[in-house]
Parts: sequence; C-alpha cells; structure tokens
Amino acid sequence: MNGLHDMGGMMGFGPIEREAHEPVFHADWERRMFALVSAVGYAVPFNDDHLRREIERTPPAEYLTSTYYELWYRALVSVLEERRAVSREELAGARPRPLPPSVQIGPALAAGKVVAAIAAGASARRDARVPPRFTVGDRVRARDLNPAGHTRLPRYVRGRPGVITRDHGVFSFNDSNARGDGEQPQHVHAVCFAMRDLWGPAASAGDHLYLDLWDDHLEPA
Amino acid sequence: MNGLHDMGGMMGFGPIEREAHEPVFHADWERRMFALVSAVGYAVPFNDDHLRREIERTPPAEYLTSTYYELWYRALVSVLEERRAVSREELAGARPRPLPPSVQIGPALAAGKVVAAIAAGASARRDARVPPRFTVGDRVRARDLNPAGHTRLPRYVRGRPGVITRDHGVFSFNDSNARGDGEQPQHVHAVCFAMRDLWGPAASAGDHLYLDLWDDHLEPA
Amino acid sequence: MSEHGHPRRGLTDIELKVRALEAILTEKGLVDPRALDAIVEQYETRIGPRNGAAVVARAWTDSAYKARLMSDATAAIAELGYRGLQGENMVVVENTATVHNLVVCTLCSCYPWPVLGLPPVWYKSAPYRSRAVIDPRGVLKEFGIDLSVTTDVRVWDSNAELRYMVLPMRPRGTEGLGAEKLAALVTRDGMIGTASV
Amino acid sequence: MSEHGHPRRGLTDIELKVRALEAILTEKGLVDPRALDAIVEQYETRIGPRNGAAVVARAWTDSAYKARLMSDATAAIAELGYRGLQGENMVVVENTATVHNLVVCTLCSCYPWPVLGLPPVWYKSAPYRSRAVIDPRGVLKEFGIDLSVTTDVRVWDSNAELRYMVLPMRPRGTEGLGAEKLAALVTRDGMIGTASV
Repeated sequence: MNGLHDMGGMMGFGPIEREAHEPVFHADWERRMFALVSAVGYAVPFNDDHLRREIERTPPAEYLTSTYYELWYRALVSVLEERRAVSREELAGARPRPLPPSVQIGPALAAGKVVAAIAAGASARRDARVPPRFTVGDRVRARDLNPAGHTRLPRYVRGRPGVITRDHGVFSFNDSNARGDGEQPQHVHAVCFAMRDLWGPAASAGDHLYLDLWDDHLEPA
Repeated sequence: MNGLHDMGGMMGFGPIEREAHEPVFHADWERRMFALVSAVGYAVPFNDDHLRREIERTPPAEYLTSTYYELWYRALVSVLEERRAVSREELAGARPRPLPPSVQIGPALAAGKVVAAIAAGASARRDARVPPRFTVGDRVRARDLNPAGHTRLPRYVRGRPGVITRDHGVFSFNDSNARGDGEQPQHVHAVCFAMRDLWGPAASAGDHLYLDLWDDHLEPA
Repeated sequence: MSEHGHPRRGLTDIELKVRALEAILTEKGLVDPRALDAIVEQYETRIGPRNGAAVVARAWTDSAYKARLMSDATAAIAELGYRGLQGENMVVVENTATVHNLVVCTLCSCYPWPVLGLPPVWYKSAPYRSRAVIDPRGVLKEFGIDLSVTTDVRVWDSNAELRYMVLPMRPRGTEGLGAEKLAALVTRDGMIGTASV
Repeated sequence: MSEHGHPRRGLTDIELKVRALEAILTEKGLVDPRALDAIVEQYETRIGPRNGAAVVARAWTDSAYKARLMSDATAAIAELGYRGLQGENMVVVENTATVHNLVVCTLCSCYPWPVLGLPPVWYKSAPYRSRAVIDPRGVLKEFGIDLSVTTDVRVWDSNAELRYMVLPMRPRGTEGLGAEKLAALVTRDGMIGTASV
C-alpha cells in the first residue's frame, strides 16, 4: 500500500528529536503493550507481516499523531479480532466469552519459557529449495508494483536500476503472507542503488542505498 | 518539497466523501478568509506561489487535520508576517502598529473595483520571448529533482518518460518565484505519460496522465 | 485535510482569529470590508457551474463555437462573459465514445473558477487528490461511472497555470433541445469528469 | 508518529485499554501476566546496546572473530551469546576511512534487538525514517557528524528480514586497551551509524 508509512524520501517532518534519557519504555502501559504483542503470538497464530499490515491501515492523521505503542495496540486488536480471539464487545467491557472453536490456539507462553523463546527467535528464513532468479552482479530494476496491500518494496526505489550485491538465501515473502496468499518462499537479495539513480544529480556521486528485496520485487534491467 | 501535499498515488485516505448540499462556504469565517486572501494581494504584493509554499510548510499532522480555510489562514499570516505587514503581537491582541516603511503597499482593493479585478485575473503568462526547449512530439523525461522548496513537479512522474503534446507558451516559473529567485519565464508543455509508465503493468494500457510541466522540469528521454 | 468542510476543532478559535486578522488589515488600510463582501457575493451568486454549463450547451449546439473552444478555450469562454481569476488560461478537453477525461489537482486545489466556481470539498480532499491519478477507474466507479475497457481514461493533473474543464458528451435524445434546456442538463461533476454529463 | 514517546492524548484512555486487553487475554488463557513481566525484564535489563558493544570490541581485538562476523554475523554474534527475536538474520557493515554506514527502516522500525535492544524513539520517528535515505549527510550533520566529500555513504534500509549493525572504526589511541575498556567506548548510535563510535 502506498501509505504514509512508506515515507522514505519525504520532507517536512521537522528535525530529528532526541530524548534526554531515552528510557526503554515511557510508562507502564508501554511495557505491557510491548509484552502483549511479544507474547500473544505464541498462543494465537499471527506474525509481524499481519501486524505491520494493520499498522499501515491506520488512517494517516491517526498514524501521525499516535505514539508507537498506541499503533501497536490498534494493530494487535485488529489482528486478534480478525482471528476471533477477542471482540469489540469484550474490549468495551462485556464479559469475555469463550473462544470460538474455529480459533486454533496454542498454550500461553509460560514465564519460564520466555528467555528461551526470545533466544529461539522466529526466523523468516525457509529451507525450501528455490532457485534464485538473480545472482550477484546482475543489473536489476525494482518493479513498478503498487499493491493495495502490504509490501516491503518502498515507493522510492520503484522503477529504479540497481545491482545485486548479495544473495541472503530463501525467506518467506512478507507481501504474499500479509495478504493471506501463503509464504511463497523465495530468495532475498541485497540490491545496491546509486543515490543519483534514486534522487537525481544533486545526490553525492559516491553514495549508495542498499535495500533487501525479494525475487518478486525485481526484474532484469 | 517532497511534502505530504504531494499526494498523487498515495493510498489509505479512505473513500471520497461528498457533502449533501455542498455550500460554497460552510461558515461566515470561511467567507471572510476566502475574501481576505483574494483581496489583500492587491495591497501587499504576494501571489499564489508564496501562498502554496506556506501551505506546504504546514506540519503534516496539522495539514491532515485542518480544514481548507484553516490552512489558508495559516499560510496568509505567514506571508503577511514575512512582508512585515502584520506581526504575531498584533495577531495576539496588541494594538496594530503602523506599517514599516520597508513594506511596499498599494491601496486596498476598493469594493467598486472587485468585479473588474476578478475579471482581469492575474495570469502567470508572460510576454518574454523565450525559445522552447522542446516541441510537440518530443520524447522527454521528468527530471529527478527533489528541491527543499516549492515545486510543481509531483513526485509520481519524476524519472518517468512522456511525450510533449502541446506547448502552452511562456509562463512565470512557480518553483523559482516561490523561492525568491524571480519569475524565470519559460515554456510550459502538456506532457502525456502512459499510466503503465507511471504505475506499472497493472495499469490499463490505454489510460494516460497529462501534466503541464515547465522546461526546467524536463530533459530529453 | 479534513474531508469535511466543517472544522473539527472549536469554531470559536478560528472565527476569532479570522476576525482579528480582518480587523488589523482593515485598520492598516490593506483591505476594505466592503470589498470582502463584494468578493463573497461574486462567488456565492455569480460565479459558479451555471457558467460552465452555458459554455457546454453552446458547444453542443454551435459547431463553430465548439471549434473555437477546443482551439482557444480562454477566448471562447470569454465570448460568453466568463473570464478572470483561476481561469486566465483555460483548456477544454472533450469526452467521446472512446475517451473519458478526469480533472484533478494532486498538489493543492487548482480549479477553473470562472466556469465552475469554487471547488467542492471532495475535490480538495486527500482521498480524491491521492487516488485520481493512480486509480481513476476506481474513483469513477465511486462516482457511479463504470467505464468499459474500450474507453480510455485521460487524467489531467492541473498543477501548473492551465485550468481544465471537461466537455461532456451530449446525451442521446436531446436533439430537439435548445441551449438553455441543454445547459440545465449539465452538472458540475460532468465538467470535472466525475459524472457523464 | 509523534516524535515523542509520550502520548499526546490522555494517558488514562490508553492505559485503561491496554489493561482491559491484558485482562481479557489472560482470562482466555492466551497470555500469562508473569510471562509479560519476564519479557519486559529481558528488554529493560538484559538485551541492550552493551551486547552490541561487546561484539564490536571483540571484532576490534580479534581479527579472526572479525572475519567470521563479516562473513556470517548471526553465527559470530551467537558465539557471544546474543541471538533471537529481531536478530535471527544479522548483517554487520564496517565503517572505514572512506565508507560510512547508516541504518534505517523507512517502512516501520526494524532494528537488531539482540545486539542493540529496542530502538530509541527517534529511530522510529517520521523525521529520521523519511530523511535518512534522501539526505543522509544532512541527517548525520544533525547528529554531529560532518562527513568529508571523500567519504562515501552507504544507507541500509532494513525493511526485509535482515537486521543490520554498523561496526564503527576503532578510535585512534586505543591500541593499549582491552576488549572490556573498548566496549565502554562504543555507543548505541555508533552501531546505528549516527555516531562515529
């Protein structure tokens, strides 16, 4: 989606404001919100692709005026409602109802398993044997895709030429997974773009932008 | 400026909401605000380029949550302050002070001259003899310009190929005039872009986008 | 920008601010309140889409006029007495059986005031400005126009100093009507391109 | 997104909402409040930029380790015990006399948690995300780094499943220092690319 979240290259947001003490969390509700998002995925199946899709669906004015964990709240509720794990009525104060049998639920993450779960991670790397469509050194072009849903192809590189500098291996494809079309595992490549090919002759000649893109984001140049 | 105002091609703003009765103005302050912007330019020299530049400088969240004439208020005050025709102190309630002699002021537009002034317009067309850099049929490319100031070259065409379909003649150049670099009169051309060259193969093959661009926005393809 | 013309924040605040601004500019001799009244009166009662409708009806009934309109719209529109601010340099684009035109201003709110008056709120809104250039067929569908695949869309993003008006197709079965009755059929949206006529 | 971590709207509203959500999910058996406590504890006390600083110091003092870090960062970082969520697939990029690296996530807030902890508010903010890719030298200047024209900038927009950490240049005059003292010199911003070290 060509949403406001896709803000690479935009201007006018003002100076970068740094906090004095930079606490990890600013209030207890931020702690709980972060932990809820981290924990509930072990019981109700969803992943970052779904969460990001919901964050990107936030109406633009709300996106700009919300704090980070307010956006997380909004997105988590959407994902959980979609999976019928919670309902608006419950959130508005009605007594929690039992989960409908259609929701596949694992057990809640136990406190004793937190350290191991964090260390295990949740890699999107896949073992699938998929031949890469490009190899290091290939000249490519980011495709002109403008999907209505979630994509990891930012607007500012679309149609622009670059060079493959590294093959990272096979990963689940965020774009297809977020729209419910499965993981479609494929190679992810580091693509190097000359800043001048992105922003014109005013950019410094030696500066470059590196972006990891999936095979489906690319075409031969 | 690659600001939020440059929103062609963005998604996520929701459906187009049409009002039931569509009054020209929704409140008396809108009437006065529209008329103030229309009238004061006859006494204090500024034009639409300056007004647009100020509207585009509105912080993005404010831009999205303001109504149209609220943005006009903000922009007009900025332009008038820049010209020292009003001050923040006066706007905050201090007694109006005489205008400083540095401000060149014509007489206020008289009520009896309103109809003639509207009919006369304020064309940006200029008589200057400037040779056109392109002619009808030329294949061109919108330049990759990313100025920090006002520009009439939208992001969504930059770097994209098109064809000149009409030479509109010589006009004052909004971009240079807004940044205080003078009118730099030059030809404005209608440029035809295939939608597929802007948005990729998902666009309809026969659909086209027409945009009027100044010579300085274009380079040979 | 809000999709609504109505301010979301308190009316009082902006009302007071605009009043203060008018008072200061009046005291300094930079505006004349009676001139403000006269400007408002023009755009509320004189300058509106009835002007454009008269142009369209004339073009439908007078082929020589239509030829002049298509080659020099500013002059042809001035023949009917419509001219001036935000219409100093006009272009008219014609809908046909195979071409549908749609006008937008993605960067702000450029609009041909002498023939259409001031733009409606939706024309100035983010949803219209953002989508008209990337999804014109979707936008047209929201306005009730389901274009066939054999009709090509031309979107005119009028950010520069030209102002655009669409000449809609004359409806079938109107052969017997005169210019005045034809003008009554023409809608403002038809001249933006978001209605058929 | 607000540039500040502090909510602009009333704290009470979002506090109540988050409490209600936790209560419902707890009652349904989908989360365990003690697990939430344990998660917060990890990110407030165990997982932070000291981890990354240890990696950097090791690389500065052990050329074989540095070689492993550059060729397989995930495995080399795991040697020091750092791994897991948002660091499953790591890449380390090295600053040199002629190359300066800068990491950003324009689309959201991707960041290498196991080595740097959770990102600061500015990293997630619109001003940083929007400008890092189009004006990296201007951004660096705001952070106090005035790059010479002979230094090339590499910006890493880490939107995909790889997470990036910068290996800063070892400061001059630190030849005698051991890994622990070197680690104390390494800042979080140095590993994002918005500080020299």
